[in-house]
Amino acid sequence: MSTTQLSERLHGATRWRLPRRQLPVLVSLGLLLVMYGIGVSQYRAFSNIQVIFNVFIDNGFLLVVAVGMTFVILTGGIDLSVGSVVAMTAMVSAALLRDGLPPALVLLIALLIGPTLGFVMGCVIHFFEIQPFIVTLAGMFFARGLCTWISSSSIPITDGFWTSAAQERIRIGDNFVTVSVLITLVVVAVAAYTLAYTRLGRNVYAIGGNQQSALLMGLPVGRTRIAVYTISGLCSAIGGILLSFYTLSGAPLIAVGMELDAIAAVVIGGTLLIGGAGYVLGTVLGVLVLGVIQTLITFDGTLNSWWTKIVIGGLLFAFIVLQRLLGFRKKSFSTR
Amino acid sequence: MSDTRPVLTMTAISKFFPGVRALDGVDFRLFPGEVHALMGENGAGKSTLIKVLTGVYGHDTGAITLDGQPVSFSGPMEATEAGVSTVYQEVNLCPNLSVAENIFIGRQPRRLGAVRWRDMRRRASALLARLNLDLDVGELLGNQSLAVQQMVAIARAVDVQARVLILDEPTSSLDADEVKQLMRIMRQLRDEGIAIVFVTHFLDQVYEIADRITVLRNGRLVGEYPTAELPQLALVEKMIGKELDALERLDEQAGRDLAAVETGTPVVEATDLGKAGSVEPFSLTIHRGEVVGMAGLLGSGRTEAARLFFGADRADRGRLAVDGRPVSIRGPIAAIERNIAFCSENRRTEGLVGELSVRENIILALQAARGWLRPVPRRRQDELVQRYIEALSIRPADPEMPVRNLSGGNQQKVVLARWLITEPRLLILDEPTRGIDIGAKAEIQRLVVQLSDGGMAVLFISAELEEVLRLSHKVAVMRDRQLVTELANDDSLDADRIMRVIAGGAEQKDGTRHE
Amino acid sequence: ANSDTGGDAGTGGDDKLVLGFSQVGAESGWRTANTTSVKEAAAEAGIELKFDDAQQKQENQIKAIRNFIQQKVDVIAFSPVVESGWDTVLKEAKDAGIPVILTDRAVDSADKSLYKTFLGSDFVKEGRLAGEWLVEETKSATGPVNIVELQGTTGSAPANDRKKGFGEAIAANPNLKIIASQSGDFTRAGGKAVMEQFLKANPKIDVLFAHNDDMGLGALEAITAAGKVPGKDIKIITVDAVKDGMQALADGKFNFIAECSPLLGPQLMDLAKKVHAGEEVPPRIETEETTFTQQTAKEALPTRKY
Amino acid sequence: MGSWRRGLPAVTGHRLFWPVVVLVLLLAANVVYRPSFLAVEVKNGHLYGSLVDIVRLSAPLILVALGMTLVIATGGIDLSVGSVVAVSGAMACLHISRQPDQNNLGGVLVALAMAVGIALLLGIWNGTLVAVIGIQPIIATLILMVAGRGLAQLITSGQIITVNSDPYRMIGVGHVLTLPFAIVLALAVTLLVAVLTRRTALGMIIEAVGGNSEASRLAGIRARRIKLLVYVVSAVCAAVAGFMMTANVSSADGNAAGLWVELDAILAVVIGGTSLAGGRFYLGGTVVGALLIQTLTTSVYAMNIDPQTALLFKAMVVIAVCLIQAPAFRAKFWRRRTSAGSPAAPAGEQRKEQVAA
Ligand SMILES: Nc1ncnc2c1ncn2[C@@H]1O[C@H](COP(=O)(O)OP(=O)(O)OP(=O)(O)O)[C@@H](O)[C@H]1O
Ligand SMILES: Nc1ncnc2c1ncn2[C@@H]1O[C@H](COP(=O)(O)OP(=O)(O)OP(=O)(O)O)[C@@H](O)[C@H]1O
Ligand SMILES: [Mg+2]
Ligand SMILES: [Mg+2]
Repeated sequence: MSTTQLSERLHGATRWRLPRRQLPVLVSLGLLLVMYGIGVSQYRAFSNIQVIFNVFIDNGFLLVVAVGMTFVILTGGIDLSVGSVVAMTAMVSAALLRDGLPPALVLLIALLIGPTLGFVMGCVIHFFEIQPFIVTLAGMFFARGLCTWISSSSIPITDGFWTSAAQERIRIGDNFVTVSVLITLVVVAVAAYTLAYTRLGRNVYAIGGNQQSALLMGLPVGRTRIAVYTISGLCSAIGGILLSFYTLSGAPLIAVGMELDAIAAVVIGGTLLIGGAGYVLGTVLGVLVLGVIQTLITFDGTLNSWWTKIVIGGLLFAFIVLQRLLGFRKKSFSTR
Repeated sequence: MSDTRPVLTMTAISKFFPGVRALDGVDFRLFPGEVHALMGENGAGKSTLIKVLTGVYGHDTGAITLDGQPVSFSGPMEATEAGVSTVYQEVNLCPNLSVAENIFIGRQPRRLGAVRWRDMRRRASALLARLNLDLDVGELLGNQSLAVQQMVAIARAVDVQARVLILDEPTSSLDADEVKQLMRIMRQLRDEGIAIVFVTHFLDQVYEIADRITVLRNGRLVGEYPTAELPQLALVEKMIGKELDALERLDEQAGRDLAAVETGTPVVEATDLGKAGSVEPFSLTIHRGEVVGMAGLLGSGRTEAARLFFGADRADRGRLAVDGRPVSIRGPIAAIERNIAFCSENRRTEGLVGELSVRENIILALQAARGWLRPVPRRRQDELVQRYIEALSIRPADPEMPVRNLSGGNQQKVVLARWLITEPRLLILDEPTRGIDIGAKAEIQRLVVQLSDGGMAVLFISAELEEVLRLSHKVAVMRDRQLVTELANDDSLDADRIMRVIAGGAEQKDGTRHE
Repeated sequence: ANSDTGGDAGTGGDDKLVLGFSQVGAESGWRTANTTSVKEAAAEAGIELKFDDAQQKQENQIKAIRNFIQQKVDVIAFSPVVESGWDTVLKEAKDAGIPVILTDRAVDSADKSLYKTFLGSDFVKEGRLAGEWLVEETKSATGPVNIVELQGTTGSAPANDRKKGFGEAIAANPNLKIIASQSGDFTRAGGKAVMEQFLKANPKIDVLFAHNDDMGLGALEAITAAGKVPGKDIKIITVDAVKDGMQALADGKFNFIAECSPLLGPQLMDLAKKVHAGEEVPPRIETEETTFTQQTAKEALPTRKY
Repeated sequence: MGSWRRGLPAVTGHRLFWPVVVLVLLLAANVVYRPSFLAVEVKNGHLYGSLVDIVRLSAPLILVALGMTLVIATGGIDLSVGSVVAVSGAMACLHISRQPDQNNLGGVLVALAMAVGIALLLGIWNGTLVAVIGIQPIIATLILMVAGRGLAQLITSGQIITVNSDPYRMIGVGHVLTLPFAIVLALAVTLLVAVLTRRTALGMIIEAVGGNSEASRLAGIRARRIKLLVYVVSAVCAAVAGFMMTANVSSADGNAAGLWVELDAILAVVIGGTSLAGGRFYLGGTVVGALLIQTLTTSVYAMNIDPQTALLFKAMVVIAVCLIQAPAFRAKFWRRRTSAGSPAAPAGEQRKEQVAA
């Protein structure tokens, strides 16, 4: 019936005033700090601030994509097309730049494609009532197909604007971040504000809570549902641009499987896949968790290829189970 | 009133669902400043008429005008914008949002596009205070009892500056006091010139507040009458379409024969059973053939106590004995194996599997008890299901209809049927008559009497004291999650006396246990 | 308790050279042999290896290189997943004064100073060798020779280059015609499924060119199931020369293999030591590779390591 | 009153009508491209032809999708099937390759038993995470999706393990009475699952759990146990599919075996009419869905569609199938006559009903 069990709430209300709704996020934060602590105690170079900055530099595009995914998942939907849209955006940018279009125009076109595809998928999902999983899966095939159709090998970007955006280092003391990190933070802030303080954002939560009810309450369900897929498309497009900054190229097979990373990040951040509960901040933490896991493994540098996978799986498992045990003791929840 | 022009008219509305003629040429009109009761049995088409009006469903024929202008809403959003504010039958809110947000979502107070949370919470508190409801509006709605949720839904609807307010069974989960508050608000709004459509199965409420009554039967219009010109009995007859003796039969049953209850080893005996944070330890015995009523205000913990018997929640203290033997009930399965059945008050989330058919829903508990390897033979399923469809007059009488397509009251009957076919020794009924029309209610009450006469033990929870009094051999009263007393239902017991106990009056001193 | 490796050798202090190596992944037996070779060679050469598996993702590889820089390894080596997009991180490495060696696949940076050298096979050459052998083999053919091609993963460098090299070489003989070309994703299952359809669509297939042994081995099964004799009815040319492929060649089921050796570990360690010592190294070093016919395969087979 | 279902045009209204139509269209397109496409001949006493290939190649997908159907019916999802395919295939091949006599039937059976045993463990692992610990299925199975690949490569040491075992090959390319053994096996498993779910009450119980888990718990169903069970079944189905896939090429490739099969399986399930939200499931639909997807893949090869456009092609077909299957779409474009028909939300419910019918 609800996201929280009856008896549990009673505990919460009468015993402690911990913000129960934010608890999963807090637990994620705690566990993240523990993981970071382990890294610092094991590897000397890990304590360097730049390591943290690098996590942001290296995962900025994933974070932006995951933020878009958060909107979709909050409504109870899912968007599998993000990875392909990221690749497609990077690919289109690279191809257009190669053809000599001015960077500003390229940026505009690249930023339009993703949301357009998202909008179309949202419309199909809403008007024809086809499950988001399938529609976005088709979108994923479509965008990936478009990538290889544009070029079957990677296209380097040599444009001045792109290279400077990619290589500009913004110094903070001895350390640095990139332009992408700033863009990422702006996206995160805008998204968090949208979800918390705009009607659109609140409607997103309402639809995730109960779509039927939201409709009967007179909320613009259709518009909102289409909007979240458009937003996700936009975020993927921004992510694609960031990725093209990051790699200074467009490659047809880049960002394969990124949708799973994004979903994982969102869920690790405490957002429920059935929708209706979660925060952008949680998603940030989720991405950081994935980033730190990867950094730990690289710093270790002794893992075999397959052990790498097993260890990633194991760390994910440990994290999720701990989060689960500490965070929310929900015996069961029914979706409707 | 009839000299003014109607604010709303619906003419010759028909609505077909696959295989069901939910509405067939129904006319309906609504005048400003009136409370108009929409009456009919379960499945008569009341909710459908409302949903057609607000554009949730399209209609197959007919026309709707609002203020003389033809309208056709594409959905509740447009209807709301046009000034038609609705509380639908099942509580339709978002459990994951706070109470305040549920009231204001879609029309939150904003500054520069930003939602002003504090302002919103303040206004929500004020609004609920008007309904005599004092709670933390920042809490999640899902944590509130059904009654509170219902009140929140009402608050949301009345706060909209509407010309037409539609309330579809708003009172089914409210207690007397809350109903009173609602009536007060309705009168106030009516006096402001708002037209109100009111659907309920409580005749008293209709006669208390409605100016005019429209009766539907089987999707057809029976007629429209000024309340004053339609005596109660005539109304009932119009609703069910025949002369009714069920009501009279009910009256005969008033007061149970206490001597008929067997003594000896109780079917179940709870000793200091309790759960931290949920129900204080209580003791209660139920004998063969005994109906124990449970009374108390909303949120007094009746449901929670009942859930402990069934293992739906696990008790963390106290003991439970079945037939004198101590048992540990770990979960519903353990309870079912000991022939305990529990009919939840919340049919939508805890009762039905909407996608499955009526037959499958009815057979579910029986099947679960037999284990998956021994399916109930199809012939026997059909027999059983047919029997209970008839016994409880579930309509439409199509066992293969997905249960979500049934009207609210009929869904309730399906849940009831599910437990009856398991032939339990203890049947726990939590608000079994909520949202059920008067004929069916009588039917269910008769059934309870009949079952207990046949030796079944029944724990009967209801917000309607008359009903509790009529059926129970003894009444357990709960207050603030404590069982405050048990009262034998002898001649001296009446609703007033129970009320006083509930309210925490003098009675509890001569009550035996606790406090 | 702070130690970068937890072991006996810290990064800074003593003279043990630390090599950060970022591998593409473990997507094929070839790749695994490559990894093993690097690891064994490092152990032998007394070099401390920081190994990272990028799981076929360029992003991961860039991250790994960043982390190597952060850990101040002495030399970085990596097999780029794709050609483009390395400038930024390579510049960071250069700024940090860490020399970079490319292995197996090249990058397309305009600025050649970003890396010291590229050690690896020449995929175009492999394709060309395969093509040249075919041209030689079909010199005497009068009618058209129908070729089907099993491509590697669409867009990957080996697939693109081998296709290119092969195409260039067979252009020498107008009788040689590629009648169908489809991606088999470098896997046996892919090779088999595609070949099955090739066989049904084309009654006369004379030659199969597969971009790696595995697809060729999968295609073998399809050819046999279709009632044809591999190596006779349909000539099979592949690239790689892994053990199973060599076995097929020795058994007469394949006709020709252009080797693509994964065993570049020792060469890499040599180079790492040299660049660390500041010695000049040639910008392009090809792996020692050869080609095999059925005859030479029989001789080489007993000593194949992978 | 249930006559409306019989009343509707029985054929076009059937859930499987449109998937079957698309399937036929795809085959027809192939025939246009190559008239001999449908030809089936007997070679060496075996049926031989593109159609046979399609059915044989779809056998593993059918198996995986069957397990997936049950998981999805409980409202879950299993992303780890591809990894389970790889692990079980690797395990079986590893054991067989170590036998002195690979053609020894006993040795092969032991290998299969070991691999199924591992799959059971993996299924229990998934089920425990979902049903006992309560982790969201997509994440719970994502863990094994990642780690399982590693496990498979660990088993094979990253190499491709080649086997030369006739009994094992039999699973993938063998024939029984001219029919490919894989087809027979898939058919048998399908029947087994169908009997297990539809001849007993298991199917209904699974649907109840998927439809409303709390309500079924209160009705006395051991919802957790059912959830655990479906993940185990899914893993075992995937294991058998793993045998087929590896036997097909007589080698186990820990990296490539079963890659992305989970997406195809989910697609097959959905095309077959089972809702991802859980509840009603349709095994027959799943089989048709799997055939459709395999036909799509084979068509790409058979029609020599450029790999660059293959994905676009797939996207188009998938969306086309789903669109014409969607009642909302048909209502909007084909059945204009009930224009006053229900808009948005309740239509969503109605859609489910129609699908359910
Ligand atoms: N979505 C639907 N699909 C099919 N049939 C439906 C649907 N909704 C309602 N019905 C049918 O329409 C008829 C009228 O139902 P409705 O909900 O309007 O009754 P009601 O008068 O509100 O009854 P109650 O007092 O029990 O709430 C019933 O027979 C019901 O089964
Ligand atoms: N003081 C209170 N403030 C807010 N909520 C309360 C309060 N007391 C009880 N509740 C809520 O009311 C519910 C009480 O539980 P329960 O359902 O057992 O009562 P009940 O007597 O059966 O009421 P109902 O008639 O609604 O079924 C719980 O959901 C609890 O969260
Ligand atoms: Mg109703
Ligand atoms: Mg209650």
